[in-house]
Amino acid sequence: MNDQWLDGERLQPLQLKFPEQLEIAADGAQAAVVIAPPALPALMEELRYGADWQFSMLSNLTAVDYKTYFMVVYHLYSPALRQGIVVKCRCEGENPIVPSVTHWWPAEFQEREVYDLLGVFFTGHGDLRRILMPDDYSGHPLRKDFQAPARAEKR
Amino acid sequence: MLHEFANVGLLLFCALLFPLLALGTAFFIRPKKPSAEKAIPYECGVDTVGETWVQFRISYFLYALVFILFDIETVFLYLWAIEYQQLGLFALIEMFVFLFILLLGYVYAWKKGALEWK
Amino acid sequence: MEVNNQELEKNFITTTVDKFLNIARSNSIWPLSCGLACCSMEMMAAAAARFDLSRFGYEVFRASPRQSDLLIVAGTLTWKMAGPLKRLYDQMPEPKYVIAMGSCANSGGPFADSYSVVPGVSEILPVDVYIPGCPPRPESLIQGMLELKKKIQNPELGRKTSDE
Amino acid sequence: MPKAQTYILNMGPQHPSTHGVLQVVLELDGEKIIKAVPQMGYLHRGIEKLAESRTYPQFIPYTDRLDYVSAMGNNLGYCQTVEKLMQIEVPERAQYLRVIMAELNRIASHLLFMSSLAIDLGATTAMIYGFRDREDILDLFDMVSGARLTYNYIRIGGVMADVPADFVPALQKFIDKFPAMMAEYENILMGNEILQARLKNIAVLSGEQALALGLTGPLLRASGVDYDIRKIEPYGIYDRFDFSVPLGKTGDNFDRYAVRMQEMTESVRIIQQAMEQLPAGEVMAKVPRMIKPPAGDVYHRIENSRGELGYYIVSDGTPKPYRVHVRRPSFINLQMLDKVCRGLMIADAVAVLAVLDPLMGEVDC
Repeated sequence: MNDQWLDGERLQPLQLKFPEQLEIAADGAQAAVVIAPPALPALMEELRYGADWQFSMLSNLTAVDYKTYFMVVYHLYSPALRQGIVVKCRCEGENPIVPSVTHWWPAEFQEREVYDLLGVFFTGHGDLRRILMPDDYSGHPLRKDFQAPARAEKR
Repeated sequence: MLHEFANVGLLLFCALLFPLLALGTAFFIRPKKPSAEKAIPYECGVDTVGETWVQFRISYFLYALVFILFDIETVFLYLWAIEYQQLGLFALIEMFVFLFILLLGYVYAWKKGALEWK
Repeated sequence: MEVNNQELEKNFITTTVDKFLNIARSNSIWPLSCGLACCSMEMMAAAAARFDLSRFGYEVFRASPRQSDLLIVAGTLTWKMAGPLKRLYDQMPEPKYVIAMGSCANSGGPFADSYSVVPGVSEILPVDVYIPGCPPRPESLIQGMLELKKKIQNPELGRKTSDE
Repeated sequence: MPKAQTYILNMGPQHPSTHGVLQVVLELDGEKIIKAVPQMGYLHRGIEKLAESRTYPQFIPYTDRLDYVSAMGNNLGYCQTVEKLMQIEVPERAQYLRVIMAELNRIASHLLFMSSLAIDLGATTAMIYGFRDREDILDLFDMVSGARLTYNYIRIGGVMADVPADFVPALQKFIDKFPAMMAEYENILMGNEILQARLKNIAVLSGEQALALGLTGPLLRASGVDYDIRKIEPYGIYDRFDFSVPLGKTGDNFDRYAVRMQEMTESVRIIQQAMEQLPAGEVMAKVPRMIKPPAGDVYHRIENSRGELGYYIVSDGTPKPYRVHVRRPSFINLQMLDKVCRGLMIADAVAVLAVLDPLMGEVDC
């Protein structure tokens, strides 16, 4: 079955367009484009409206806590060209800040969920607050160093 | 003549007796345990937000008015329906005139838009 | 004329008012429609055509706690929903009963070690009947309701849930 | 004349028409809705956190409890993601059984959708009909996996066990009965003027608006956008079956209902073809006893009954996944609720919720 998710060499044009900020990680089962937060909006603009990309749908947006850094992962899909791409945004440190992509795709709820469960702050989101946990909840459950509060406090 | 009204009085008494009997026995039998949480207004399990005594729209009131109008009309029809056999042709025509007048009222309300919800 | 007790015994039932009321209550329990998770699907299936709760008089699912006397906790209870559920229980008029349906309500079930799940409804509500299963089949929900019926008819069977 | 004030009403966690524990905070001006903000999380069990302390096969029962009305679809999505990670080749017979089970579950899910829509709009008879026919499908699943709702039938590398001998005849009997069933629903619901009056031309969304709200699945196809992952990015063996994807014309509530009903007929066509081509052979690939995928991450998605269901698994080579994220269609489809309900009346908001068909296990994950 032809894999519609772009692999290493089909991502080369992006490497040429963003030479130093962008690197291609093609080792795992799915190749991905890794970028730093500041350069994210430019890349997203290109992927959204670029002629040979046309990624008009954001399929999935999530984040992974790799203990020393966070990786915010975007899976974009283009029904027109039937191709998909994995964009990873690597941000260091304790509370990462990533530009929001709600300008290009409808990602309000997914970004609010990532903020709620992992504590990744999305600038320019407009209504970033907790979506699943109670509003007065402290801590972000999906972080690796998360300690579930003692039962008494939970009541 | 007086005993005619006795029947109405008896009917009224029985009509009152049934609800009082039902609610009365329930009042005596059921366990009474009032508590603060039980008195809080029920809103799907969460607190009410904002004040609940607000000026709501006039259309609720208009809708109720139009309903009551035609509800009373039916009450009159009941009385007429009971004595339908004994009353002559005159009552029949009389009732249709009554219905026609109310039909005019209905068309007027409809045209004025009292039935659409604004 | 000498009265034959046997004959009388056969034709009359002597009972106390409470026993009579309990029989009436136990045959017409109105559950509160408060389904939380997968167990609510089986609760609806029990109320629908094939397993038909109305054979026992329990099919009237009321939407408001004011008119219901049984709270079926059907699904996983999270800490966020614990407050509203406790309030729903408090707002139900006496006599009220609680059925914990499914292993999530009994003890947290597969999510017992989660950070946001109440490990068992008995943490916040006095529970009358526990129904095992994940989700329990409609037949076991009906059996649970019949257990509750037995419990209502002879209250000395179960421990005192509330100081009636 | 003092201006009528708006007030805030909680269509709260415990409400007959919110399909579970969803809270919609309505700001109302009389009957008109000004704002409808959904509040979620009342059923958030933290399944993604639990995944990190379960091995790969142990997590399959948790996927049953995400969208607990189409559990086969969840199993399928998760297992295919792990197979993609470990490059496992699933035997033919298992592929066909998976398609049959997934499509049967889609029909059961749509039947439940129709029943809850009917009872939300007051047609209790249609609900009883819907549940009665759904029970036949649950009997088939009971015969195959022993459970009615949480099957745990599709496993990594194939399926749990082969179907019993009398499964195919029972399935054929259900398929033969299906057209009469659909005609009955046509008669009760589709042709019912009250239902049409309640659903037609309400909450209209054009194709672009639907895409701009992130909708997928029947909600997107009701607005005329031809996007079905079984066709666009065929997974498993879906490219071997010929079926059409029903699209809506006006994108109103009635189309969202009609599209799902036509999808049921398409699913029956798929099951029919899959049953004819069902090969013999074993049903489970050679899978190592302890499943340890190579380090790396993969995203795979399928077309579940409520939309695009995706699994993103990050593995670090140990038997337990490092991170599992589930892209849940109902969660993202709820973005439509606020925008669509503005200006409608409360009764229409109930119809929108019924047609949006959020499933709280999937929304709150």
